[in-house]
Amino acid sequence: MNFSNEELLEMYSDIVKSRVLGEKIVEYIFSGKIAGAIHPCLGQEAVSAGILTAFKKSDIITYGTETHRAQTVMAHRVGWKPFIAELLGRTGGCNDGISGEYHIHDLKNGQLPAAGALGGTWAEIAGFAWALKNDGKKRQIGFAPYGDGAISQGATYEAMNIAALFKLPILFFIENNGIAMSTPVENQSPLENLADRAAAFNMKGVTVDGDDPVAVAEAVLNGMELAANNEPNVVEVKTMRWEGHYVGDPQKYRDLSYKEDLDSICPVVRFEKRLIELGILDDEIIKAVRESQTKEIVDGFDEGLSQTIATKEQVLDYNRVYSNNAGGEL
Amino acid sequence: MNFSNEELLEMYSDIVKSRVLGEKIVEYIFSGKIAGAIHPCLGQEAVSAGILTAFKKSDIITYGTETHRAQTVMAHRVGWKPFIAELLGRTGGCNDGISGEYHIHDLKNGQLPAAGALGGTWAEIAGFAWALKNDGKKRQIGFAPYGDGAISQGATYEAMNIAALFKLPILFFIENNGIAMSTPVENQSPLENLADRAAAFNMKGVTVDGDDPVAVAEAVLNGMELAANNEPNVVEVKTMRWEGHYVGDPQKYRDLSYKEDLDSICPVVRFEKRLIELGILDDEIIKAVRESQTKEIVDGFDEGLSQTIATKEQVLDYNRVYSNNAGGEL
Amino acid sequence: MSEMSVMKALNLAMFEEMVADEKVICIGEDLGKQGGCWGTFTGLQEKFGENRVLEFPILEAGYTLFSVGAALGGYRPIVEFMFADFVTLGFEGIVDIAAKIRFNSGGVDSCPVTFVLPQGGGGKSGAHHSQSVEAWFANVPGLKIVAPTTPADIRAYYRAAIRDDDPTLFIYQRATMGLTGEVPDVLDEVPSLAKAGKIVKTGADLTVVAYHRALLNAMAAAAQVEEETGKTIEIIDPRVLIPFDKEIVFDSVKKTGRLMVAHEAPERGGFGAQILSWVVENCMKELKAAPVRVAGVNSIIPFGDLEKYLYPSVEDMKAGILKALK
Amino acid sequence: MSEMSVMKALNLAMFEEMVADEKVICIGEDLGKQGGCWGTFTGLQEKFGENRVLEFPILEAGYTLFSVGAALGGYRPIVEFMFADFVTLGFEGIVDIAAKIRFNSGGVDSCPVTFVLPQGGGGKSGAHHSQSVEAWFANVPGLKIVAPTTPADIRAYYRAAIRDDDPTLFIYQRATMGLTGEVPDVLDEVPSLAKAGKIVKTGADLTVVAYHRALLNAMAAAAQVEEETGKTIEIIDPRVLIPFDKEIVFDSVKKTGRLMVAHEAPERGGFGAQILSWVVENCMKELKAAPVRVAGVNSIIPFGDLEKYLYPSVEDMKAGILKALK
Ligand SMILES: Cc1ncc(C[n+]2csc(CCOP(=O)(O)OP(=O)(O)O)c2C)c(N)n1
Ligand SMILES: Cc1ncc(C[n+]2csc(CCOP(=O)(O)OP(=O)(O)O)c2C)c(N)n1
Ligand SMILES: [Mg+2]
Ligand SMILES: [Mg+2]
Repeated sequence: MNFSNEELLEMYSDIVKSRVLGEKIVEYIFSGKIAGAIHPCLGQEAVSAGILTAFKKSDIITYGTETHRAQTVMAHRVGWKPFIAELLGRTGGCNDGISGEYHIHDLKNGQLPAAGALGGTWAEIAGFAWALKNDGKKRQIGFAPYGDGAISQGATYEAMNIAALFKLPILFFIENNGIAMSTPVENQSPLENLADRAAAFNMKGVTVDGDDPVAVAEAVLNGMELAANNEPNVVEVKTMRWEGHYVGDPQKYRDLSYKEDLDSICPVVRFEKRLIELGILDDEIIKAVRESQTKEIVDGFDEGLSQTIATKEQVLDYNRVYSNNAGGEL
Repeated sequence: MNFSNEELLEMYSDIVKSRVLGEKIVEYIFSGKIAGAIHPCLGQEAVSAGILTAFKKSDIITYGTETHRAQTVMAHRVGWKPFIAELLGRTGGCNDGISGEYHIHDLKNGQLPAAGALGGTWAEIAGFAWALKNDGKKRQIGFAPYGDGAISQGATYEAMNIAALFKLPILFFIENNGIAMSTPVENQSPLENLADRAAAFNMKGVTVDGDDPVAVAEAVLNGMELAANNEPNVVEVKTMRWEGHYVGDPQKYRDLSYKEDLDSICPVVRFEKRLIELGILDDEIIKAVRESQTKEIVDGFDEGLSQTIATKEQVLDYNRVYSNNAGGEL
Repeated sequence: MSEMSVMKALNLAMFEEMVADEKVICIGEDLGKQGGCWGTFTGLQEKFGENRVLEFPILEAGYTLFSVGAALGGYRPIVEFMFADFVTLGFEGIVDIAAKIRFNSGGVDSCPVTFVLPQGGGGKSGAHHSQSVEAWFANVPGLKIVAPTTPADIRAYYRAAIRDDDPTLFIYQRATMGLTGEVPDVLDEVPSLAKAGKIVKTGADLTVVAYHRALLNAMAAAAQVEEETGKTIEIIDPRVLIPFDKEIVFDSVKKTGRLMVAHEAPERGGFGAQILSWVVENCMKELKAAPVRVAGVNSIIPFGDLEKYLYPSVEDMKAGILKALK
Repeated sequence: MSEMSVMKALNLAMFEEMVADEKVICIGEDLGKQGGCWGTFTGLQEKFGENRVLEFPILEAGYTLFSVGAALGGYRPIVEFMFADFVTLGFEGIVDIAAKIRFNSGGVDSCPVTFVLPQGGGGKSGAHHSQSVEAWFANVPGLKIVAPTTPADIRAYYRAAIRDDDPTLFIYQRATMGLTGEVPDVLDEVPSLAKAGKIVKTGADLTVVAYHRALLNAMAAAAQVEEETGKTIEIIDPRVLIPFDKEIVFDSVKKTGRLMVAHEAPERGGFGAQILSWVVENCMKELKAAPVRVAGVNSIIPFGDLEKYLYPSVEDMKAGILKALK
């Protein structure tokens, strides 16, 4: 384990932040303050914490999208306040609260456009990664994540093929939470480890425990390093979705007995135990981290909610649709 | 080698037939009697001969499309005269000379609709194979061939995924002639053997010498047997395209030095030598086979050319487009 | 008769057709235990089994093509795209393959697939989950496009679409999933897709042709205008866009001398232009004023409540009616 | 000025833009040693290298999406679909992704990709190699559609499309690849895509709006009718369909009082309906007779010479003109 105590504590802070964000999203949706069907990350916090740790530790710059459950990573990229405001549909959002969390997009901060339709972003990021390479930008890569369901789309294979042929600096990341909406991963792909697909493109692929933020961080760091050397590769992390597909999903399609003892499968609890064993964490720090993270997020929501909502004129702004006067009328 | 002398002789007859058909297509295109850009099979005759042998020897019934260079297999399915007439755009064609060779379609004879756009037919055949299985039709399978270029399309992976998940009776067949239009296979896929893609779907895949009709026939027979046991699988055959992508293609993109000694790479010559060594073939039979095959094909062309061309009324027949009166006007 | 929601009507139609014809199968994502993303498949897999309600991985292109193969194999697939927007991925299968099967087979083999497209706004889910797609397919011969609105019509025309031997897009408006209405307990006869237009309300001064949410909004606006002006407005729900019931519209316009066409899809390049053209080509002499279109803004759909600025409201319909009446 | 074919004009336009802007790149199949399936890329890879002319495997969906990523990375990709029909595979990338980039970025990031679509009949290659696709995209806000015909216009408007910062479909008619015409040696100014309509020929009795092969056929037919009737016909080539130059058409119709619209795509749901609608909505008073559309048959395209029955011929144009003049 190549992480200092400080790094481990920050990792802890990030896993808690993901947990709190997930809980708050659920809360704010139930209280009607967030529109649309948002996909909560509960149960998968170690994935985001691992990714964030890797991003912070490495000197490699990433440009990418995130899976729709990695809101913590989106927020890290575009800034917490602009992220939360976008989620709330407020003008302080990174796109004025008009595009929404589904379409988060902030190129200057490395956030490539998120898509509501699944399947296309891997190939899109491949194009961006090609541009990075062609511009001679060293140690800059494309980061292309998807869930276990999204990678069934044909274009994801096409993207891997392109990446392998053009030797693009890109890391394909599979967040395998075992389920896609209501469909278990066994009904999506006939593979034990989804990273094995990499072999079909002569690429390396690894599968690690996605509930261990350290394992995730290490795998992502390795993958980023390979990518930075123009060796596209695949990292799969295995985790578990606790909540429904969307907030409020009754999950009738699924055996919910795991809910009886969430602590036993909780990546936050597990990481806490490990850090306590290592002597890095104690109850006091646990409490303090939880409080500070909660405060930051609640403040963000409060600030977001205090902002205006875009006007009709802003929404129907011609310049938002076309770059010049040759577009035809809206 | 599990083939009787009679079978080997018939295989020989088929390889010659493919050669003659290829030559005649080139000839009739240059003399303006065939419209459209037809893709000649010259150099790849062993593939068609091997497939035909397998089809004839097995009791398994196949439903499939063919690659656009396997005209011999199409003709075998729909009948030689209807095939040639369709190629010539004559009313005796299997679709009245209206759909054309690009869209050959004759379900009762196992010929699933050929598509001009590459990429979709594997998944389409998977649906047909599902129907066969669901109907409890034993020893009936889908036969899904594509070239080394066409399999770059995303839907081909989707088809393999579907086949593996639903355990469909289907054989995916890759006719790898090393080139797609002007693009060498190395620029299509980063794999030495394209059959290795099968592993990404937990399927078996084999690669054999496509210039040896016996090897092709054996591989296809094995693959058909697996498929009939609901084990979808991939067979790749490696061959070489002699002519251009289409008849008349100057092939400026390619080193043409192989043309200096075609006999040394000719699958027909090679098979002849082998059969002569085995004592099955002699100059007399060679001559007789060539003559009878040429006659059959030339007669077919003559008969085709003696037929009428579809009228405007036939082409614009409402019933050709819609199944009932609820279609709107043509 | 019983009161029923659009959602229940969709479910009922599939249930009835699956009972009537064992070759009817369902294809799509999450159709099993979840009963489909919208609940419209509830109970079907339980009742008819996994071989009739096929739950697929997320590969719209693949299962669109698969459905054509299954159709050639004698089945009658219903293929759901979770959101109509995702039909972009099935475009090749529908446009290049399904639409051309019958023609290329020489009129021998039909392709009886029903592609189900829940479309339009109301869900507040932004640019990729709110589009209206009918015009993307309207220039593709070989396809039929069915677009009913009320629960009773949804039940009847969904069944008609499934029964029809040609590839058919069955498009309904997702926002009206909860709309309720009277639905006959038994459908005496599954209607033909031809001549499907229906005069929802008679009137003398203006003909309005509209479907889906635009129909509902136009009806509300018409009531207001009638109240305020004393004019009467005839409203026609085409229910099927291809084949379009031209005669019912021509007859109405010949009577009223005026036309308004409304839909939720963007105005430019929308199907309303086709309806307007047919009317002008055939009723020019009878037209007393320029026909009017009321449709969606030619822009991208934003997330959340803001989507309302994109779709034609009751007020927009009212303005359109008043303009058409001038 | 020099005499040049459409094919050469396409090549020249790309050459000029690649010289003018090193961020212009080409993406597609067989673009390298073969110079593209149609020879239009001849010499470009040799001159500009493999990093500017990227030869891709056969994966249209993938490279459509790739081009959007490259555009976000600062490049200006030209993406060729070998046949316009294959754009079915790029539909998601164009409609769901490219068209919405700018909007979802809050108007910050443009998506300057040019999708090149050689379309229509003439090649005799049947149902998957002969379609006209403009109407499939006309209801998708965020896209522009450019459709010039003559070599000089192709050169100028191809350059304009490449330069335009928004995603643009550049559609040309494959059958006219060999059409020749005078092309200026230097293009003084790359035109804007706005107000692109051009009066090809003035006249007083009828306005004809047509593009591509339909334009050529309409011109031939118009000459015959003028000869035979003594009437004069004004012919407008819109050159760009979105944004459409409405004013030039309205002005003409206000003068002539009559309209015919022609294209090769099927009539039902074609872009002609949109043009007709705009005219009727704006020039109703001036119209002396019902406008007329002349377009392709609403059917599937057969193989070989038989395709001629699908596309509007000079005779069809003549009949349309005479009808519009009635
Ligand atoms: C093209 C397309 N098809 C279907 C959907 C609907 N959909 C959204 S998320 C989802 C499941 C995705 O599963 P997975 O990739 O495993 O991600 P997870 O939700 O588990 O994080 C589906 C089917 C979509 N958004 N786009
Ligand atoms: C979707 C699509 N893209 C491109 C083409 C044009 N095209 C026809 S054949 C061909 C090459 C196919 O190569 P391969 O699969 O290796 O078959 P081969 O010609 O070598 O037999 C191409 C690019 C097409 N028909 N469809
Ligand atoms: Mg998942
Ligand atoms: Mg090949």
